[in-house]
Amino acid sequence: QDKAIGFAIPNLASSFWISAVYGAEQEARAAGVTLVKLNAGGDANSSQQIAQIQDLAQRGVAAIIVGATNGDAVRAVVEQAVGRGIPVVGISSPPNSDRLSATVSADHYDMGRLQARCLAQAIGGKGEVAMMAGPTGQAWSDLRAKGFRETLAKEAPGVTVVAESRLADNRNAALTTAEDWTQRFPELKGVYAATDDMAAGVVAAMKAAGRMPAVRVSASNFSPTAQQLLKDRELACTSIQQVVAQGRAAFTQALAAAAKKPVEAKVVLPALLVTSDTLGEVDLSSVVAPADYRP
Amino acid sequence: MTRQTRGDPGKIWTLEVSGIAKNYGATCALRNASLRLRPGKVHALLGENGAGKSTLVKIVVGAIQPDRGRIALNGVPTLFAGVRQAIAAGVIPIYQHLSLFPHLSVLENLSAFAIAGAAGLRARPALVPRATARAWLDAVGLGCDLDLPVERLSVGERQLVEIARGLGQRCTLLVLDEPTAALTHDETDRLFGVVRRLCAEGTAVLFISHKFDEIEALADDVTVLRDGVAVIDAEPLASLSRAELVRAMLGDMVEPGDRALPQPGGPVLTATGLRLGPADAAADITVRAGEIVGLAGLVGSGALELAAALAGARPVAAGTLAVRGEALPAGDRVRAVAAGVGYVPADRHAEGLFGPLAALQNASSSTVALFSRGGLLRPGGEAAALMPWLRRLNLHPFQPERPAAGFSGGNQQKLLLSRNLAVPDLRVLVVLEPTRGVDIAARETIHDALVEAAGRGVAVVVASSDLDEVMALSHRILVVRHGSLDGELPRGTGRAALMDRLAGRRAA
Amino acid sequence: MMALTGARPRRFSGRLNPPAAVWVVLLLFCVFALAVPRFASAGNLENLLRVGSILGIAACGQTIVLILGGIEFSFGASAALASVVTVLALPSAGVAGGFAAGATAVLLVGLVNGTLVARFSLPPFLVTLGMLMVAGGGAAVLAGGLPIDAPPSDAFSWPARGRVAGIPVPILAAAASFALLHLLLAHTRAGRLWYLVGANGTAARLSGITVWRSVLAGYLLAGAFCALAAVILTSRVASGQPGLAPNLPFETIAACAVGGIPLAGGQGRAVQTLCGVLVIAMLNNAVVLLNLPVAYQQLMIAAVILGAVLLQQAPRLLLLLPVRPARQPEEERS
Amino acid sequence: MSARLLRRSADGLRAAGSVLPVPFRVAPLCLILAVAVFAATAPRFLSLGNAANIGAQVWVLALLAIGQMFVLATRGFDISVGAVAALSSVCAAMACNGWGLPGLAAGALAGLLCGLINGALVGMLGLQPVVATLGSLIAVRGLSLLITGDGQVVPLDAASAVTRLGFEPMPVLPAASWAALVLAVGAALLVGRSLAGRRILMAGSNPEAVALVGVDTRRVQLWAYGLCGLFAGLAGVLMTVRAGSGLPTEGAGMELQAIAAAVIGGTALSGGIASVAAVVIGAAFIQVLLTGLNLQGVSPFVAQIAVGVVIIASGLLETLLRSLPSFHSQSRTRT
Ligand SMILES: Nc1ncnc2c1ncn2[C@@H]1O[C@H](COP(=O)(O)OP(=O)(O)OP(=O)(O)O)[C@@H](O)[C@H]1O
Ligand SMILES: Nc1ncnc2c1ncn2[C@@H]1O[C@H](COP(=O)(O)OP(=O)(O)OP(=O)(O)O)[C@@H](O)[C@H]1O
Ligand SMILES: [Mg+2]
Ligand SMILES: [Mg+2]
Repeated sequence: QDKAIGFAIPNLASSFWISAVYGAEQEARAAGVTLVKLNAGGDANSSQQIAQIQDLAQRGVAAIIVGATNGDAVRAVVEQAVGRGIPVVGISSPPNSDRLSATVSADHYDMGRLQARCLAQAIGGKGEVAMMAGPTGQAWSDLRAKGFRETLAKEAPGVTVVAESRLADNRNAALTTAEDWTQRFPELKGVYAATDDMAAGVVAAMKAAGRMPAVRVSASNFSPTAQQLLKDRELACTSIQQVVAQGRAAFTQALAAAAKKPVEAKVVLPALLVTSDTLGEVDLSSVVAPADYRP
Repeated sequence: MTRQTRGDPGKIWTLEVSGIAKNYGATCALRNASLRLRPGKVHALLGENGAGKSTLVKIVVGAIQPDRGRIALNGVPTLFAGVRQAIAAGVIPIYQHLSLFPHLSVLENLSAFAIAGAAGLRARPALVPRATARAWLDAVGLGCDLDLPVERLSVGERQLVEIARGLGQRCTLLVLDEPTAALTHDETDRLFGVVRRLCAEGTAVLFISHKFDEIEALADDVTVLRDGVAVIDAEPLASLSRAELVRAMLGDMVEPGDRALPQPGGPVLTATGLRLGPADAAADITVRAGEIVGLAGLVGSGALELAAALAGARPVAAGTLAVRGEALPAGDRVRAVAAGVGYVPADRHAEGLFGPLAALQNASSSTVALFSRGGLLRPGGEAAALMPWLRRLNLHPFQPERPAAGFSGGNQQKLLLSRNLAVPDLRVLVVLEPTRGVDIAARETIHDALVEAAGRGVAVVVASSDLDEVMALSHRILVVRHGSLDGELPRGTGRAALMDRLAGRRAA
Repeated sequence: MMALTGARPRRFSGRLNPPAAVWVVLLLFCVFALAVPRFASAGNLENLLRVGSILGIAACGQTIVLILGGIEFSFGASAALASVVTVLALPSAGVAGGFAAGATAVLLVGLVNGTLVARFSLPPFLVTLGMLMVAGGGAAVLAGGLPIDAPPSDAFSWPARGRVAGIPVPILAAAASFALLHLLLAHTRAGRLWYLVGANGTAARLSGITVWRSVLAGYLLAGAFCALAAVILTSRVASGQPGLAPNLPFETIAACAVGGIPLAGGQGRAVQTLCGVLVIAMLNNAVVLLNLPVAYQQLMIAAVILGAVLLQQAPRLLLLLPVRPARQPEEERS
Repeated sequence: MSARLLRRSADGLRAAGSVLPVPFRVAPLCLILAVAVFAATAPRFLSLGNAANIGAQVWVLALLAIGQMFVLATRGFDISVGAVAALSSVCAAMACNGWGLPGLAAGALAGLLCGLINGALVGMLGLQPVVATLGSLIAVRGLSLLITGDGQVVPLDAASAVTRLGFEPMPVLPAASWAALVLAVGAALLVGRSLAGRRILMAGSNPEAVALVGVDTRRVQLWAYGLCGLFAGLAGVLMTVRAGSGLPTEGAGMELQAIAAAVIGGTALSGGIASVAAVVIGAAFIQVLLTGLNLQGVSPFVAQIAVGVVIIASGLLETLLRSLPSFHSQSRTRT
């Protein structure tokens, strides 16, 4: 009756994690279980997340779902919790431990790969592109960027990466940098953006500089911003995950592990590519939380 | 050089300073200063405000470095790289501006030199033993709690702590920069007693003061600085008349005139039932137009506080103020200024000066409204309103655009005074320690300005620890003891009678 | 020598002297123009100024607060709050109404800051740090933690993208802000009172100045400058962003410091802030154009900021070199 | 039960209040209030396990705040502590991988070095603290990225051995927390009982006078910032111990929390007074508040607002305590 499951979230100011929480919360409500959500408040707050996982363990939750700020950093505390008999399920950026009951993963590398294919095609297989690659040291941004770069090298050798910016996920900063790029790279053909919010900044800068149809922009994630940009055909494509479905799956696995029932050790939900043309075909309910959802 | 030929070549001076120059940017503080101190003698260093005395002192004790010049201590060429070395060598400074640490206890402040001087990464702070500290305080007659933070002490008490700290050190040369500025007569006498005792033990003393009585009472030799040059160089004091000294300092004689005070008119400032603290007795004070009322009291008597309360600069426990019958909330300086009550605080640096701002802007701070229209400053209005006052008070150097922090103490005091005198409908002027640390020329200028203000019909209140000043300026003197009034003395009361009353001794 | 009365006094020499930071600006411009590809192109300079304008406007506010002896950390958070409020108010209040609502939010933060500092004598540091969290949290609560997009419209994007007589609106706004700041500081009573209060609050009170009113006005005006910056920022990102400009307070403080304004209060001129802003804006632009890896970008930014400040102190530092006893002129003995 | 608790804590506070200087009363008061509120609303809050938990968690913030306190006491401040902690964490991890457990000390060393550089910039070159430490904040972040291949965490080879120090209760608290406690006691001795501490307080209490009595201001500042860096470095080591890896991008925003904790702990922004115990309690208070609200299911954004409000409220509380009659009874002494 008084069963609770913990969810350690790296950053609730992100559409990705809000959607994941939404999925988990849907399931929790259906199962009549309390979901205790702790937010580390940013990917650079591992210390805070370590303390929060400790708190969850101390509180005696039945299981913990962990989206790690950094997989290595939370490993010790996660294993500590597992040692106390609390099963841990990793989601999206799982703790780097082999003692997890299950992982529900999104394939960030694949998201980068999908973007690379789409962007290369959009600019006709050759020309200069720049990368708005997101913060350094975060698994999600590093993997997406790696997927993008390696796929380009392999599949579209005519495309050259002329600049890579590693700013925090912030529209204003992306906008400023992209404006500077319009001055620096008159031949720019495409821009990779690690998130849809940064993509919105890039699109705004390119539009203001009158470079818009000439420069194509690709993105990841599927917030209302991205949907609107696709609708307006200002985004070549966005690579997305079925985040809500991941949240649901993570909760289901955690509940099963808490009840010592069999779990599916590795749930992988593939990344999808959405373009303006395929926008209508996406099953939103497994991808993104409704716009009015507040975690 | 003539300087070398004078004096006894075989003699070892405790301190021998020659050819010192020091510039602060464009300001030349010292040009060619020299100083020769005999062991066991008190050497007075005279000079008008800004002559460079404090600068010379700071160079001697290593607090600042000269641009040029030589210093020898007991015949050995020495240039201290810092105060710490000076202390170690027995050169002990007592500064003009308090160098205490307000948050720290009296004991810790007394130990400041020891803390500074202790070597290495010692675990324990080098605190002076409590008994020793007590003895040091006893020597200057201060009986306060050793663990009290210094911020809880009055200005006079702080000065005593500073002096006690210096006197407690083992010293071959004691440097006193205007130590008596905040002291009463009794305290000054006690200080002089200690100084004489040290001299008897062979300590040389460098003594700076603007008060000739004190100099004549204490000093053996004298050096006079003018514009950074020694114009009288280590002459025996006895060989010089006061007039000669003043001429050397200022280039001209100043008549310490017996001023005619104006005839008082009707009452302007009335204070009824004024209580500083809930335990203090109530005071009723009336000051009339053109009248100068002196408030006199020993350190800690509450004379300064009472005066501040009259200006609305200090909250009170009870009582009302009125200017020309118009009630004024106590402790509200804004309303008081609007009602024409001027105020010159005792602590120039903490409560008066806007250090980084220009002298002119300091002078105009109470009258900004006058030269602004619709919120805009009228170009030239400020200068037109204030420049005459700065001239009248003889600001020196006359550089109204220079930051106030760069002026000497006397001239800073003139800025504070001009701030108030410029208020057009000034009705009351409350001045605390009008001439603390001010040279005699400036002192006369300031006194003249106060009498002149009274002549304009301003009701003037002067609270000062300098009894001569109070006696010279006031129509009548209110005696303050224990935070409240304890009688009134008419003009012309002798100093001895005044002293007795301050100490609570009534004539039989 | 001046005539005794009436005559116009010599202008304060300090006022006319260009601040040392001017030389830093010129030096940096020359270096970048030579070393950074496309830096000196007209398009890039316009770009740089347009982005720098926002920093400049906010820095005007920071200047006032610094002169008052305070410090403002809440600028970034209140700009974020403004952007969220603006976008939320947009559907019901229209574009102008939305901006007004956003600006009001910033002014409100300024009012709270000012009241707490002025009336309750709390340290500005503490107050604005607290308000940084309150306003930032408020923005996130209102927006649910996520950016909310504003419906695109020309009117909405005018503050950031519009032009008047061919000049971008943000640049005009910044020019107007600096002019206003200069006017306030050099020629108004309010400005003079800020200097007095900042230099010595006790002395100001004893001079009959209503200190709290001056402080409150200062923080409110600082809020007004920040509000203007927030409007342009909101228009620029065309959305409500709970994490809009987290570095704004630090950049404004850095700009003032690079311009040579001491944080002790009572000092500072508009032209100094302008110089500091130009330095930071050029720097931010150059590191992107140089296309350096982020680690080197940060090292370069740090080096230039510290270098710019040190360069201005060079004369003072040289003067302070200790005089060695060995340098005593020996000829005086003769 | 909580009413009795409140009453008892109020008594204790009154007793403590008579010995503690006013600014140092705020943090304990805040902490007691927060604990009382959470105890009343969350049944399991007042458990030994939870207390031990908080006792283990508070130290990263507490060490940063202690470091900050040294600098605040000289009227400076250091906004680079978060970045320095991150760099130190990386250095500790790399050195530990190279030289085993003693290598962790490299983190403290790196912190000390950064602090000394700050101290040199402020003390020797006369830069304003905000500027100097803002510059080093940016530079140190850059350096962290540089040595870690753009911000990759540095996993410890001996992660399990090291993290055991961070989590396994020795008695009650893990070894790392005991170590931090010892460091805090050391800091308290340094402030209250040592020459260096006294000189730091003197420099903050009256910066003009301190050189006049023979203290070398520049050296005092050098050491104050050095100590600040050292403690930031130690916080970084602690982070490494608890995370089992070096965290190059960690700690954005920590500097503000550290300053908040130091200020709630009564460190005067105008210099001259400081108490390590109060600062640690201030840090514990912030940690309890964040954790408590989070566990109550309060939205993290609302929790952020709450922390902001509390920071301001602590300032108001100090003003209130100051205005109590007991403080003023001695304010005017007479001879
Ligand atoms: N740090 C400084 N910077 C600039 N000018 C200074 C500085 N210190 C002293 N001066 C200037 O040097 C001159 C000599 O000052 P000094 O304090 O030595 O005079 P003084 O003889 O002690 O005066 P007083 O009788 O007022 O104490 C003054 O004009 C003063 O303004
Ligand atoms: N760094 C500085 N820059 C400018 N002016 C300074 C500086 N340091 C001191 N001054 C000013 O120069 C003057 C000389 O300094 P000093 O400490 O010798 O005091 P003083 O002239 O003896 O003062 P006073 O006579 O108040 O009582 C003082 O008025 C002081 O405020
Ligand atoms: Mg002097
Ligand atoms: Mg002087």
